[in-house]
Amino acid sequence: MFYREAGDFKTSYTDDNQTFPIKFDRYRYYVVLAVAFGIIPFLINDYWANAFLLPFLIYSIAAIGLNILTGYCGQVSLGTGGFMAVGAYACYKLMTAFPDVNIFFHVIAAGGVTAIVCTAFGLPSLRIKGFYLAVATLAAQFFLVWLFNKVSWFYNYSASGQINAPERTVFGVPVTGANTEAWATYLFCLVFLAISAIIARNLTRGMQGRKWMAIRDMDIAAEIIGVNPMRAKLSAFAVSGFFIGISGALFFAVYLGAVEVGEVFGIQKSFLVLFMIIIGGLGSIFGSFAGAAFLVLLPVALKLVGVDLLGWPTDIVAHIQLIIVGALIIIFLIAEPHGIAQLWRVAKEKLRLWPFPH
Amino acid sequence: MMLDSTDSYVTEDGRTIGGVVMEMKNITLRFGGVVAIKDISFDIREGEIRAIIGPNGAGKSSMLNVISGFYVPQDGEVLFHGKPRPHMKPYEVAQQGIARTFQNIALFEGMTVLDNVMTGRLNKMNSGLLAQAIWRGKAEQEEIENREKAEKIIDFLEIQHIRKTPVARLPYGLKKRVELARALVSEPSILLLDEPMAGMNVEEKEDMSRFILDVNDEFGTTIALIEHDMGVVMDLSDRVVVMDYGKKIGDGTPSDIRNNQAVIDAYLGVAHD
Amino acid sequence: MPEQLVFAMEVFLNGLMAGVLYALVALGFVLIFKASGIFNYAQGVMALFSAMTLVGIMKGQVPFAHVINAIFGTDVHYFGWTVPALLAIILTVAVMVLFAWAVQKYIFRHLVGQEPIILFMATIGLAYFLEGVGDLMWNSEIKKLDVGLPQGINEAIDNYTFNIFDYGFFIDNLDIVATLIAALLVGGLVIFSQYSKEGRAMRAVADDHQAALSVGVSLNFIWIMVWSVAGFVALVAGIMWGTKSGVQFSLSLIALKALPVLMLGGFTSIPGAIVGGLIIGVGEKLFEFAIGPMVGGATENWFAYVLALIFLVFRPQGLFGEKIIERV
Amino acid sequence: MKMKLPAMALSALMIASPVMADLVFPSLSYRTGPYAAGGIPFADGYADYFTMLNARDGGIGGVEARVLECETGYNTEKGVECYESTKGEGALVYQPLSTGITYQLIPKATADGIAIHSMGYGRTSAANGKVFSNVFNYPANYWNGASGAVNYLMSQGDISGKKVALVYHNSAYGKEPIRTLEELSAKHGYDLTLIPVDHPGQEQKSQWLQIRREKPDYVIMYGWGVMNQVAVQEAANIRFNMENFIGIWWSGSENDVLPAGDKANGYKALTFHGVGSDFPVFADIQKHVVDTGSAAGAGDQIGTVLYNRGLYAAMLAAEAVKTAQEIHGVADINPAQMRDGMEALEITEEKMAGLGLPGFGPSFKVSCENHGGPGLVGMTQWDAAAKTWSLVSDFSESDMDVIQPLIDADSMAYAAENKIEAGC
Repeated sequence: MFYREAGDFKTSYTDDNQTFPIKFDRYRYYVVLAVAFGIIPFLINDYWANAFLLPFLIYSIAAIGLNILTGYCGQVSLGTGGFMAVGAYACYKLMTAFPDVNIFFHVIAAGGVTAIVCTAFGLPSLRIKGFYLAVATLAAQFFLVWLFNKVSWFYNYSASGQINAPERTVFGVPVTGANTEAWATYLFCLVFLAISAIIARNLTRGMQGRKWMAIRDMDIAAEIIGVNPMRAKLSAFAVSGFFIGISGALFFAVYLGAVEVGEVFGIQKSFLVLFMIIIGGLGSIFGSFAGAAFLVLLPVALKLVGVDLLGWPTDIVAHIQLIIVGALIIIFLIAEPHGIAQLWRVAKEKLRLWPFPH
Repeated sequence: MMLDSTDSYVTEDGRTIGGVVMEMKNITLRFGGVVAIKDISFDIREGEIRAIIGPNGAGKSSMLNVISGFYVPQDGEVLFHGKPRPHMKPYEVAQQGIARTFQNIALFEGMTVLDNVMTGRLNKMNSGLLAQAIWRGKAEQEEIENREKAEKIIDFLEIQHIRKTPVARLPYGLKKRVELARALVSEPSILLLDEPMAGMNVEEKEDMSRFILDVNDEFGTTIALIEHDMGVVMDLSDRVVVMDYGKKIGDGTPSDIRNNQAVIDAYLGVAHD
Repeated sequence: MPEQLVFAMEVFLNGLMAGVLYALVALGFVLIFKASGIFNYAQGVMALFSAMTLVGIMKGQVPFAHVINAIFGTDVHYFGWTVPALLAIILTVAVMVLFAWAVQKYIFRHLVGQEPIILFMATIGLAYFLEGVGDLMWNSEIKKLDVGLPQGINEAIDNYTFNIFDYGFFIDNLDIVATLIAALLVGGLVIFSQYSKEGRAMRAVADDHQAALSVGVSLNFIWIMVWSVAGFVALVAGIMWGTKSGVQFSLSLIALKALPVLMLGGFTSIPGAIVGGLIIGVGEKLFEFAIGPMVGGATENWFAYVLALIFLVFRPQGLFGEKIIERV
Repeated sequence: MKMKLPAMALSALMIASPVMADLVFPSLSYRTGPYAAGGIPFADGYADYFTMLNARDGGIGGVEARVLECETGYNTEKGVECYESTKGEGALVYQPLSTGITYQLIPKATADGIAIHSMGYGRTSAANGKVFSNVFNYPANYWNGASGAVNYLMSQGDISGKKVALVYHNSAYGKEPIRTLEELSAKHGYDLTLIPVDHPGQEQKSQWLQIRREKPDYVIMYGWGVMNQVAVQEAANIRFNMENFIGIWWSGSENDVLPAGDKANGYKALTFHGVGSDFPVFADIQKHVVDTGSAAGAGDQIGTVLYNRGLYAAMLAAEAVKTAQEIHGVADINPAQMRDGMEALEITEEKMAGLGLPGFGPSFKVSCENHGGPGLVGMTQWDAAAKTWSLVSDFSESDMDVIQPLIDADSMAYAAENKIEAGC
């Protein structure tokens, strides 16, 4: 009833091309933005920031990055952990080499470095397809982790082999290091997420996105109608790498503060981000958010219920948590193989017709 | 009649057919030991509707794939505007203004009709990645200009009502039409149609024939098409190439072909229709 | 003979042995992929789960003891009996068949006709689920597994090579046994798929689901069967590695060793899995031997992938695939 | 944990956390995941000791101790969540139980004014209390371990000209001893060969073939998880003399040697605390904890190496609380006071004997400058027939002449990078 497009006429292609063509969607988007930027920073505390919000924001950026590569361009990648590590180490090297430059630019530059590395590892995609490519990207994953562990230049020859984020400020407010406030780190990550999401949305609704999707849906036909497959695939790797690099840099610098590559950016991370986009929805920016939220929130929520509310032993809860996450993934797939984003679309379509479904 | 490659003439229905735009010279294509095309030569003239016919497995689709640059022939060359075409990737061929449709529909199933049609404009849009990322200036302007072109073709082919529908949900006949729209919107100089009417009922075939004639008429597009339905081919085309087992067994106007003994033996003798 | 060459020969032989085990794990993937198009991420967890079950049965552990004790305040851990290895293996196989049946009935029957990525995702859910169940059922201690396989250096080879090269080769008895068992298993599977009725049906399904259905092959049965066989393969792999390191979580990571083998040999080729396994096994060991010391060692994790990657770039169809002819 | 779940659920809901004076000890345990086998006994020992203190003495200085367990699964992100969710409860000291989590918590806990005790792991240079005001790693760290191993070898005979191989987990943790061993090799004249094993270490054929070829006289191992079991097994397979094979304390639990059976006999491991259950305190634990059904685990881990380590950590924490109570004259201390207690901690023979733990660990004293203690380490050896570890050396000093400069250099680099002014 209240969710409808009837009467919402477009008089120009500009209107029709916009991110949220339906008025109600647009308003909801503004509300979400207002809450995220205007209200949450005043309510936030350390627990909410570090247990939910920062990982959610950062994983969302990574998921958007991987979704561009896998969801939009159809190139399945299991190298996300390694690429996040590139972002983290690039950020660390830049932070320590140029301490006077604002951290904002370091994070962006880390994204740029990752984009280059990611593009290089994307070269085999010109010859290898499907699951073969997925397994091939594991080569990147293992090699990069090995490299960062082996070459001590990357961690400034420190005895521990760990990298630590020194304190850096934005407008005089620390966003990395020991003395950060929850709202500052939250806003810092939120800004990156908002920018990433807008860029990703712009790219995917325009010609670049159409090229990627054409390659995804039918690569041969795409090439015959004029898509240069090399440029399309490599640009997807580059853009994806840019976002994943940013998320890796934030993960290290803002969220964790200290990183050891094998533990934090191992193969598990690659799988986790892939799960996020599949559960959330391939080829959907909203799905990237939904998947990240699902996999960040669910374990913590289950833990809160099991341990804090019901008082069960922590190990039983942890095991049951695995069982529930596993079962939910399967149930989700059986009920809606195309992820939370598709569930959402179906729900919206129902709402649009409500209360007169016929 | 005998024409020079640069001569032009006017058909009975008043259309002007120009000189040769594309010429296939002694094309041979093999897959391992199998010869798909054997030493075939023919030409395509500007503004004409050129049909390629032949029984199943005659090598017709392979021929289109050679023109598209998707298959690389072992022997022979392709002359485009009189000049030998160097080895090209399929997308480079497309950039030269050669568009096509496919025998088994090759639409992008995950996208809407509008987006599918818009992909046909991709060679006309060249704003950079950064401009697209911020959706300002040239990028936005290009999107709007090309959207107008796409909408014109959508109107022309009468598919406005399904503009925002995902392609996967469309019935077969409409998909064929969307595919034609995608090829057409690129304003091709040569349009290759691979069995545009396969699997259609009579009514849909009539619609499609009308669209093909309109396209040729209105935009002056050169069309090369593969079709099984002899009746349609004879009605539509200006000239016909007949292939059988990878060889050319006939080439001429529909009436020439009707009277060609080799064609009658090889093809019409085992009539499908 | 120069010393380095002798050493290299020893490394080569050990690489071959490791390769056979990789091939075995890869085979588990290939069977399921061939018959149902499912890339089974849970293969490694299946190896862990089956090995845990085997040890649990042998030791007479009470399943879910920890949960039972927590809920009912009891203190039960063991039934007080032990089960001989052979019987326990048979019982474990029965459990894996039951597991295969449940997987088919409750998961994949509902996902028929879905895209590969969806099926892959479902196996990831399955892996989580099975890991949680396994830990709850048998607890997460490191368990010693001893089904009577010999272990340690093979004296005969040691002495024999010592007489020839003045340096005795080290070959582990467990590796020899593993190689023999893997070879038997591979041979058995090939014979099974070539000559038995069920095997032929399985291959028919692999070639064309629809056609197989139309001539009366029960897809349901075939899929339960391949999952059972994959469960059995997982058990064998679990026993081999579990004997060496004890049964513990990291058994589930052996799947990662099989992935480059799959790339090299192809997801659908049984001979590909075998030859690919041998190439990877020998390749990574020789590389670590020859190049490892120059770059700081520990190269085995990534080398297998890089090797497979380079190979694929030049031959995208894999070892035994036919040249791909693309059509439109 | 012998309470029925429904009853526990009910009680948890009914006692909606009344405000009570208590001493909170978060335990970031890992009872699940790849390293659960090591995490369970430690967490049990840590919890059981406090349970015993509550039951026997009514807490510490009259205030009840409360262990807040939070499952990390050895995962750094969950560690962060655990820290944030427990710090508000008045947590006195954190045992992060993972080097990765320790590194993250160092700046966070320092800013929050809460102490970290990373015992035998974590950031080695945190021993420098001038830079790391809130981090403690007494009684021994990785570099003490490396030096202790070399000292032990020297006590067995001349080491110059001998070949020593270091088999290490190819991670930040595994690489810790390299610099110390290199310095010592220059000093004492042995050859050092570095042999990394990549995570997880299931496959070590190449490494042990290399050892077999190069025939080192001694092998020192910094391993973790499955790597330990496989290494011990492979060493037995190539018939390396187990007497000459020494593991760090994270490679020296029952878990690591049991799968290899009899062939592991004679394998040695470093330690900084006592082994076995032959101490009076275990009678109290049996009486007050196990027999009353309030043991944290199944009760089958008591006396194992890692259980004892957990118990030892709990004992050190409890003693630090007592010290803090003395200094500040309050029983219900706050985190800042706890930190002071840890910094003034002194463990003596008499103290340990009084606790029912005679000779359980080295005597040591913590100071503002030195948060790492004197670095006394002992050597244990595995008896496969009896399935017991036994101490085969005293807790003896490591070579601080070599280690101290390394600690100073690394901690000062950290201080410079993070603009920390050295205190004390």
